Amino acid sequence: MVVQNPIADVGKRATNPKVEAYKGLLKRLIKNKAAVVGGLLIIVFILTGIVGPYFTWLDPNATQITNKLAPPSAEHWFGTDNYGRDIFTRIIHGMSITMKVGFFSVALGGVIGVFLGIISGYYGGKMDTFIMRVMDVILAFPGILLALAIVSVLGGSIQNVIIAVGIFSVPAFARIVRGSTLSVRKLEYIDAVKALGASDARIIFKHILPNVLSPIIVQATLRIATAVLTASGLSFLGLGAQPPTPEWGAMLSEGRAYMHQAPHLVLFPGIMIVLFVLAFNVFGDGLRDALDPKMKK
Amino acid sequence: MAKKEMLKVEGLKQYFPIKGGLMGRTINHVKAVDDISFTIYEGETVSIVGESGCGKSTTGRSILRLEEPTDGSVVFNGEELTTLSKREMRKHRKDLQIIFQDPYASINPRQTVADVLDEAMTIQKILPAKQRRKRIIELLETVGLNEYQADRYPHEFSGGQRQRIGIARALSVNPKLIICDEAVSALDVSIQAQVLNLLEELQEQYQLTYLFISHDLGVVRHISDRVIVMYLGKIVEIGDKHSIFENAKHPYTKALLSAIPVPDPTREKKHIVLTGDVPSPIDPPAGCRFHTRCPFAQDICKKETPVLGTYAAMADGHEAACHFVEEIESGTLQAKEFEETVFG
Amino acid sequence: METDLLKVENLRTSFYTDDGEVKAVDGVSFGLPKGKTLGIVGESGSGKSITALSILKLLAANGKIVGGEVNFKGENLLSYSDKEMRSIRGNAISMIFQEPMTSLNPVFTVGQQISESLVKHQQLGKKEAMSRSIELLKLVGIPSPDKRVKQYPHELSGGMRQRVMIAIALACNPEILIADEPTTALDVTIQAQILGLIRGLQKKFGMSVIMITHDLGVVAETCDYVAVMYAGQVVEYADILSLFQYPKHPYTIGLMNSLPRHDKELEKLEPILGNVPNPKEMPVGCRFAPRCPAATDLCRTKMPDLLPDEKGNDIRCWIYTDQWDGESEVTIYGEKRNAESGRTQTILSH
Amino acid sequence: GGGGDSSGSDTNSDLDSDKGEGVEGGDLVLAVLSDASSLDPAGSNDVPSSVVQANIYETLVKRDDENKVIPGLAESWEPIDDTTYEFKLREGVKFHDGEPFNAEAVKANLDRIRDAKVGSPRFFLYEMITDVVVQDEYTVQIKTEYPFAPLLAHLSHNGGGMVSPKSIAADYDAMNSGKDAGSVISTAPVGTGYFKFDSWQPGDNIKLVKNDDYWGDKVHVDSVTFKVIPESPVRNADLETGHVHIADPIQPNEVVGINNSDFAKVNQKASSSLAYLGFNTEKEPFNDPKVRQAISMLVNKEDISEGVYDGFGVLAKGPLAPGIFGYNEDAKPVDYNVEEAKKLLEEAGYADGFKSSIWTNDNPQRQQIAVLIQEELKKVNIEVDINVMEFGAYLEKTANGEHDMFILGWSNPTGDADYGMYALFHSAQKGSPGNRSFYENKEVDKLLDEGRRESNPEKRIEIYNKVQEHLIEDAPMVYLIHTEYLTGVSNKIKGFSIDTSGIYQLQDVQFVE
Amino acid sequence: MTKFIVRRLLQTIPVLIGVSILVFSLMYLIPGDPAQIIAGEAASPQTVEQIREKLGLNDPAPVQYFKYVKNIVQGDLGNSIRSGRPVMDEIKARFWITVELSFYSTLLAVFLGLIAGIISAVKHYSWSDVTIMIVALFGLSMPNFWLGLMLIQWFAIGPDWLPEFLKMRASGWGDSWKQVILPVVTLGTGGAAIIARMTRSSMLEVIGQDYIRTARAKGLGERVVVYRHALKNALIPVVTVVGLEFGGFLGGAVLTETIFAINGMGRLTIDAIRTRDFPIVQGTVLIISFLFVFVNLLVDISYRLLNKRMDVN
Ligand SMILES: Nc1ncnc2c1ncn2[C@@H]1O[C@H](COP(=O)(O)OP(=O)(O)OP(=O)(O)O)[C@@H](O)[C@H]1O
Ligand SMILES: Nc1ncnc2c1ncn2[C@@H]1O[C@H](COP(=O)(O)OP(=O)(O)OP(=O)(O)O)[C@@H](O)[C@H]1O
Ligand SMILES: [Mg+2]
Ligand SMILES: [Mg+2]
Repeated sequence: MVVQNPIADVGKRATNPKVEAYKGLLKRLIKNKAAVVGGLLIIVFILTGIVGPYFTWLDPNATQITNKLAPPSAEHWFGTDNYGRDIFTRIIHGMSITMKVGFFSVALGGVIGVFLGIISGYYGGKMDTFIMRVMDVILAFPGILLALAIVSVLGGSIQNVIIAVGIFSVPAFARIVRGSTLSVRKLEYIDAVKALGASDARIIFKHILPNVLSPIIVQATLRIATAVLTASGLSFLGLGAQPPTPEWGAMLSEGRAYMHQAPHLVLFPGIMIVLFVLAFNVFGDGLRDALDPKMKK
Repeated sequence: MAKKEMLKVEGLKQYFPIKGGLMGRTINHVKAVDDISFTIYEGETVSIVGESGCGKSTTGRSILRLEEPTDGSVVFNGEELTTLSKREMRKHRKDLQIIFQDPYASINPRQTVADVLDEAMTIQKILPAKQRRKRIIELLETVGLNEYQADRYPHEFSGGQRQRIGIARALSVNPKLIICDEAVSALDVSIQAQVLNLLEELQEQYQLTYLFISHDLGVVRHISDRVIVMYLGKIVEIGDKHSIFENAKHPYTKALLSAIPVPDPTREKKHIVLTGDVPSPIDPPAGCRFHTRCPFAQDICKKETPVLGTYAAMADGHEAACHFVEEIESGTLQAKEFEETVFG
Repeated sequence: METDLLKVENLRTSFYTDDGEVKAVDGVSFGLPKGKTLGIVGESGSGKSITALSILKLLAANGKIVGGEVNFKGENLLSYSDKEMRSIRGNAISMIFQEPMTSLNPVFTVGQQISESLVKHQQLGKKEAMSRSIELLKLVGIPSPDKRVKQYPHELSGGMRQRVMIAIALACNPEILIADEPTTALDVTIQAQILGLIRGLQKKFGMSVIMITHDLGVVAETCDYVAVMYAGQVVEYADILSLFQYPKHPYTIGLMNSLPRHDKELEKLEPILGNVPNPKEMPVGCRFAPRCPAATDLCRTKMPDLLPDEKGNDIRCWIYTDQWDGESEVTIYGEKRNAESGRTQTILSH
Repeated sequence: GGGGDSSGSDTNSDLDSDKGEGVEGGDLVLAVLSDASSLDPAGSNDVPSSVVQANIYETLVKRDDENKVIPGLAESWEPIDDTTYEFKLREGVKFHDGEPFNAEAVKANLDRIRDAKVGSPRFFLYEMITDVVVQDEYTVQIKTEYPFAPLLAHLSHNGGGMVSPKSIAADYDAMNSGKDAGSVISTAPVGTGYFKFDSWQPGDNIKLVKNDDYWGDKVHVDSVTFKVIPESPVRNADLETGHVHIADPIQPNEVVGINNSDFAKVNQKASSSLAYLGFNTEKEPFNDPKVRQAISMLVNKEDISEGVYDGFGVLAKGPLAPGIFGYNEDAKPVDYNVEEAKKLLEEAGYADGFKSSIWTNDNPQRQQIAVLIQEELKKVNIEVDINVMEFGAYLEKTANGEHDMFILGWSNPTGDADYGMYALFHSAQKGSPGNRSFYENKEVDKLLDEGRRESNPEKRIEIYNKVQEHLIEDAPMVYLIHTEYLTGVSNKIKGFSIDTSGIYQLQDVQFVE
Repeated sequence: MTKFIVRRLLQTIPVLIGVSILVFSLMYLIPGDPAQIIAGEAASPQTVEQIREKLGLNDPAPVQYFKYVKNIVQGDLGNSIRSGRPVMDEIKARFWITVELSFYSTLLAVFLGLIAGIISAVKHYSWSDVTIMIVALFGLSMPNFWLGLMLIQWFAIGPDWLPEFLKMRASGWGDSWKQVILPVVTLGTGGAAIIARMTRSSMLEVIGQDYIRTARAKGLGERVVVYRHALKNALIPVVTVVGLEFGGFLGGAVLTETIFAINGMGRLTIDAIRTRDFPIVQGTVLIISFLFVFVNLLVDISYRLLNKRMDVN
C-alpha cells in the first residue's frame, strides 16, 4: 500500500541512538562544573579505595605504643593514633569500607524501596495504603534509633551497619519511586502496552522501571552521602564497625577522646568524611540538574 | 440490515470512587460514564463527541477494560468481555486496539520504534521472532515511515511521526477495532490532516472499525459514519453524521455545533451561547443533566431523566434524549433568555 | 488604510540554549490599526507567543530581541528602559495568556491580583482598587463578583479564570490587548462565551486586539487583519476577506485545505506534506520550500522578502515576485495561483 | 612487673598542698558519667547510684582506707556464734525526717532488701541472712544460714544503707497500691547521712544539701550537685571553665594536660577492680589450660597499661587488687614470654595457631585492650576477630557462654576476697552470676566455700592465697590490670578523696579562698 | 479545616500503632535481659529471677504487648524499669528540652537557610550564589557530631585569646544563651544547608512559572515580583522540608544531646536502649513518632494556608 508521500525525515545522521541519548546527558553533566568536580572526586575515591591499599607501605593495624599520638610528619603524613598506628594508611584502607557502607546500604535500601515503591504506585489501592503506612512508620520512627535497634539485634559490624542504614533509606526510595511510578503509570504508553495484553510484570520491569530510573539514580547518589553520615553517627555511638577496622566514623569516634591533645585524630577522618559526602552530594545535584529537562537551558 | 455488530455496549457505567472523610472511606463517586448503550457495526466509524470531562475517554477505556467497568456489558464480536478473566482478556486484546492523544506520552521513550512493534508482536505471539523484522518494516511503510527509521528513538521523531508509530503499534497485532482517543487532537492542522487521511486509508484497506473519540467536531464530521454526543456521562444524542450535523435535535448538540467558530469570514456570525459552566460529574444534576444550562428547561427536566428516542422528523437510528424534541422543533417551546453572541 | 497604533517591523528574537541559538522569531512584520483586531495564526512553534512576548519584552532570561522595531504610537518600545516598559505593561498594552490554569498566582485571591495593576498604574488605594476589581469582574460576566474577588484561582472554573485574566488585562483600559490563545484550554461552549466577551469589550472600549490562535475558525470570526506565521516568520499579512477568499502563500493555502470542517462536508483533506522544520536546522531559502509543491531552485536557495501586493497585503513568496523562475500558473494543494511577475519591489522592512 | 605500683598511693595530700585556707559553704558540682538509676539502696546496683547514695545513707559498718572494718551506725559488734552477729547501735542518730535510728530500723531495712516483692538487685549481698532479731532499742542480731565471714564487708556495702522506717512503710503502702518498689524511697530518699536529698532532675542532676543535724562532723559545703556529662571533652571543658569542680572520670591521656594546667589537678586512686580477659573454658581450645597459659603469656600488660591507661593502673598478678582482704602479695604472676607461649601452644597442638574471637562491649578502654591483644596474638598465628557488643547483649551472650574470649571487669565494693572471687570462679556461679569463664575446679570450689565460712582472718588469708595460686596456674582468665580512678579536681576545692570502690568522699571537701 | 485536621489526626493512629508494634518487637528481639542489666555483672540467678517476676517479663510477648497498649490507652506509659519512675515523668522532664532544642535549631536553620537561599536565587550565578551554595554543601556534608566536637574545641575550651564573652558553655541546656548556641548551631547547620538549597531551587522554579510572567505583564517591579509573587509560592516546598527537618531534629538530637550533655529525649532513649529500659524506649519512640507525625500535620496545615490550591485534593 502506498501512503501519499513519504514523510520528510528529521535528521539524516545514522548514529547509534542509544549512544546519542546518553551523550546528551553527559554533555549537560559536563557543563555542570560542580558535577564534574564531584564526579572526579568520586572517581579518585573509588580508585584509591580499590588500589590504594596495595600502595601503602605501612600496616594499618600495626600498633606501636611508643609512637602514639605522633603529630603529622614526613613519616606519618597524618600522624599516628592512640595505638601509634599510621592515620594516613588507615584512612586509605578505610576508604573502601566507607564506600562499601555507602554503596551497599544504598543498594539494599534502593532495591527494597524501589520494589515497594513500584508495587505501591502501580497497583495502588489497599496495597498502596498499606505499604505507604509502613513507610510512614519507618519514617516516623527515629532513624538513628531504628539503626541502633538493628545493630543491637544483629551485633555491631559493617554488614549490620549496612543493613541498618539500608532499611533506614527504604522509605525515601519507596516514596520517590511511588511518585514517579504514579506519573509514569498515567502516561499513555502504559495503557497502550496494557491494551496490547502485556502482563503486569512486563509493564513494571520493561516500561515503568526504566522510566523511573533517573530519580532513583539521583536519589541513590544523594543517599550514599546520607548513608555515610548515618553510619559515622552509628560509629560515634559505638555501634559501627568493629575495631580495628579503619572505618572513618569509628576513627573519628575513637579519636575524640584525644581531641584536646592530638586534634589530628579527629581532623583527618572528619575531613575525609566531609569530602566523601560532599563529592556525592555535588555529583548527585549535578546529575539531577542534567536529568531534569526543566533545568535544560 | 446485514451489518455485523462489532461492538455492543449496554448499560455501561463507570464510577470512580472519591476517597475521603475519616479513614479514607469512599465518600462519593465520579459518575464518569453513567449508563450508556450503543452499537458499532463492522467497518464503520463511530465518533463520540462532547465537552471535556463528559466521559468520552472513560467510555473507551472501560470498553478495553483498562478501567474495570462498574456495571454493564461489552459484547465484542459476539463475546462478553466484562466477565473474562484478566488472562483471557489479554488474549482478546489482540482484536481491540487503542491510539492515544498525546504523541509524546504514548510511546515509551526508551524503546526504539522496532522495539515497540516487536514487543507488541511478542506479547500477542503474532509472528515467529525471525519474521518480525520484515513485518516491522512493512508496518512502518504502511504508516508512511521508512525502514531506516526503525531503530530510532521516539525523541527523534516529530509529533505527527510519533502518532504514526502509535498507529503502527495498534496495527501490528491485526486488530478489528481501534479506539482512537483524541488521536489527532494534539497535532497541528497540517499534520492532523495527514494522519486523518492515513486512518481512512487503513480502514479501507484492513476493514477496520473505529471508535473515534474527539471534541473537534470538524474532525468528527470528516471521519465518522455515526456520531454519539455525550454530556456529563450520558448520551444525549446519537445518529448518523448527517442527522447530527444537519438535523441536530437535542438542545445541547445544537448549542455545541453553534458554538464552534466557522473558518469563513463571510458567514453570519451568530452563536447560541450557553450560560454557566459544565456541572461536576460528582453530583450531576437530577433529571436531565443538561437542564442547568438548557434554555428550554422546564420543571419536568429537573425531575425526570429523558431517555433516548426517535421522534418525528428524525431519521432511522437517530435518537435524542430530550423531553421536548418535538415541542422545540415545532416552536411551541421558546427558549428563555436565549443568548446569541457575535464574535466578530 | 488607517495609521497603525502598533507597527512591528522585521522583529527578530533568539534564544540561546546549550545547543546554540534558536531563532524563534526571525522576520515578523505587521501593523495593527486602532480599534481593530489582528489575528496571528500559525502552527505550534511558529513563534506566535514569542512575538507577543517580544512586544512586551517579557522574554525568558535566555531570550533576546536581536533586531527590528516595535513601534507603539510612533515610539520604538525596544529602546525603552525597564522602568519605562513597566509603565506600558498592564497599562497601555496588556496581555492574556494561553493557560488560564497556570497564569494566575495560586496564593493570592482574585481580587488581590486584579487590584495590583490598579494600585500600580492608576494609583488607587487598596479599597478603591478592590471595589474596582469587583466592577471588572462584573464586566467580564462573573456572577456574584463581590464573593469571587475573595476567592483563590483554584476555586474557579477554567472559563472563570480566563475571565479573571481578562479582567486583569482590562483593568487599566489598555489601548492594545494581546490575547495569546485565550481559549485553547477551554471547551468550545466556554470558548464561545470568552470570545464573545472579548469582542464585546473591544467594541465598548475601542481597544485594538491582537488575537493569537491556531484556529482558523476563531480568526475568521474575530479578526480584521491576519498575519500568518510559519517557522518564525510572517509569510502572509492580509485583511480577513482577502486571506480567506484568495490565500496567496502556499502555506496559507495548505492550511485552509487541510482543515476538516464541521459546517460542510469535504471529500478528502489535502494535507501539507512533511513536517515543520527543526528550528535548529532552518532551510536556507524559503522556509516553506521543503513542503511546498511549487518550490523551485530559487525557493530552495534564497529567502523571499515580505512584500506588499496591490491591495496593501504582504506576502513572502517568490511566486508573486518578478524573480519567479517557475511556471506562471502553479497548482498548490489543489488551488491554482498565477505568478505575478513584473511587479515593482518595495522592501517593507527597512 | 610493677610499672604502676608507685602510682597506687593516694596523691591526695600533694593535690591539696599549696591550696589556701578552706572556707565554709558553696555549691560543689561534680560532673559524672551517668545518672543514678535509683536512690533506694535496695533499688539498684550500679556505681553512679552508689556514689550519690553514699552521701545520703550510712551503713552499720564502714571500711577505712586499709580496708579495715570500722564503726558506722553500729558502734560495736561481735560474733555470738558461727551464724550470728550482734551489733550495738549508735544512739541519738536521727534520720533526715526526724525518725530515730534504732534496731527496728535496721531490721526493717535488712528485711526489705531481702523481700522478694521488692526484687532488689542487691539481694545477693544479703541472701544468706535468715533473720534479723531486735534485742533492744539499740541492739540487733543478724543470723545467717551458714557461717559467712564477709558479712561485715557486705554490710559496709552501699546496699546496707539505712533508710528511714517511715519511708519504708510509705514505700510498702505505695507498692500495695500498685506502684513499683522503691517509688517512694528513690524519689524522696531519707537517710542519716551528712547530706540530705534536695532534688533530682532525672538524667541531668541530683542535688543534695548539707545536713545540719548530722550526728558527726558536718560537711563544709552547703550543697553538692551531681551533674551528668557523658562526654569526656565536655566534662573537662566544664572543669576548665569552672562550671564543675570535680570531673569524673578523666581519660588517662588527659591527665598530664590537666596536671599541667592551672585550674585543676587529677586525683589518682588505685581501685579494687579488675580488668580481665576471660576464656570460655568449656570451649575448644580454651578448655586446655596450656592454651590459656600461653595466651596469658602473650598478653603484654605493660603495653596495655601504657597504651590504654597511660600507666595509670596496677598490673594485675591475680584476680584481687592490692589492699583487698585476701590479696596474695607473693603470688607469681604469669609474665610476658612469647617463646614460652609458643612452646605451650605447640604442646597443646596449636603450633600453627587458630582462629578465635574476642568479645567486648562498647567501652573504649576494653576495645583498645582487645586491639592490642589481637595484635599480640597475631604473632603466634592466632587470628582473632574483635566483636564489640552493646552492653545488654554482651552480658546476655557471655552469660550464655556463646563467646570464645571476652574482656570484662569486676569491681569489689566490699573489699573482701570472697566478693572478688566467689562469683567469678565458683562453678556454682557459671554464667550470669559472674563466672563467665565457666571455670570449674573442684578444689577451688571447696576452698571458696571454706573461705566464706571461716571466721578466722588468718586462716581465710591462707585459703585465699591457695585459691589465687590455683587461679594463676589454671589461668581461666588473664588478669590484666587494676585500674586507677582518675578524677579531675578543681583548684578551687580541697579535701576531696575517693575510695577504692570509686565512692567520692565529700565529707571534708571545702572551697578554698 | 477542622474536619481536615481531625481526619489527619485520625490517620496518625495506624502509624502510631505501627510504631508501637515495631518498637515492641524490636525491643523484644534485642538480646539483653533488662533484669540481668539491672542486676549487673554479678547477679545471682535468684536476684535476676526476682527482678524478672517483678517487671512482668515472664509473660509471653503478646500478653506484654496488650497489657502495654491497654495502659497506653488509659494514658499510662508504664514505669521505667531502671528508675521505677513513671515513664511520663521521665519523659516530661526531657520532652521540652528536646522540643526546645529542635525548635531553636529549626528557627536557626530556617532563618539562615531562607536568607541564603533567597540571596542565592535572586543573584543566580553570581559569586555570592556560588559561595553560599558551596558553604551549604559543606554544611550538608558535615557529620554533625564532628561539628559539635569542633565547636566545643573552639568555643568552649577555646584558644587562650578567645575573648571571654565568646566562650560558650560546653554542657547542659538553656540556663543562658551561652548554653544554647553551640548545640543549636550543631543541630541546625545541616538543616540550614538543606533549606538554603531548597529555597534556592524552589525560587528558581517558581520564577519560571506562568504566573510570574503574568505579574511582570502587569508592569510590576522586580522586587514585588520576586518577594511578593515568587517567594510566597516558593515557600511551599520549603515548609515541607522544614517540617521534615524538625522531625529529623527530634530523632537526630540524640548525638547532639550526647555531646553537649543535654538531658533530652534523645539521650534518654539511647540510655534506655542500652539498659533495656523497655517502657522508656517505647514511650520516647512513641512520643517522638507522634511529634514527627504532628509536625507534619502542622506542615500540611501551613501548606493549606500558604497554598489554597491544595483544597482541591
Ligand atoms: N481514574 C479516574 N479517577 C477518578 N476520576 C476520573 C478518572 N478518570 C476520569 N475521571 C473523571 O471522569 C470524568 C470523565 O473523564 P474522561 O476522561 O472520560 O472525560 P473526557 O470526555 O475524555 O474529557 P477530555 O475531553 O478532557 O479528555 C472526569 O470528570 C474525570 O475527572
Ligand atoms: N525559553 C526558550 N528557550 C528556547 N527556545 C524557546 C524558548 N521559548 C520558546 N522557544 C522556541 O521558540 C519557538 C517559538 O515558540 P512560540 O512559543 O512562540 O510558539 P507558538 O507559535 O506560540 O506555538 P504554540 O502554538 O505551541 O503556542 C519554538 O520553537 C520554541 O521551541
Ligand atoms: Mg479524554
Ligand atoms: Mg504559544
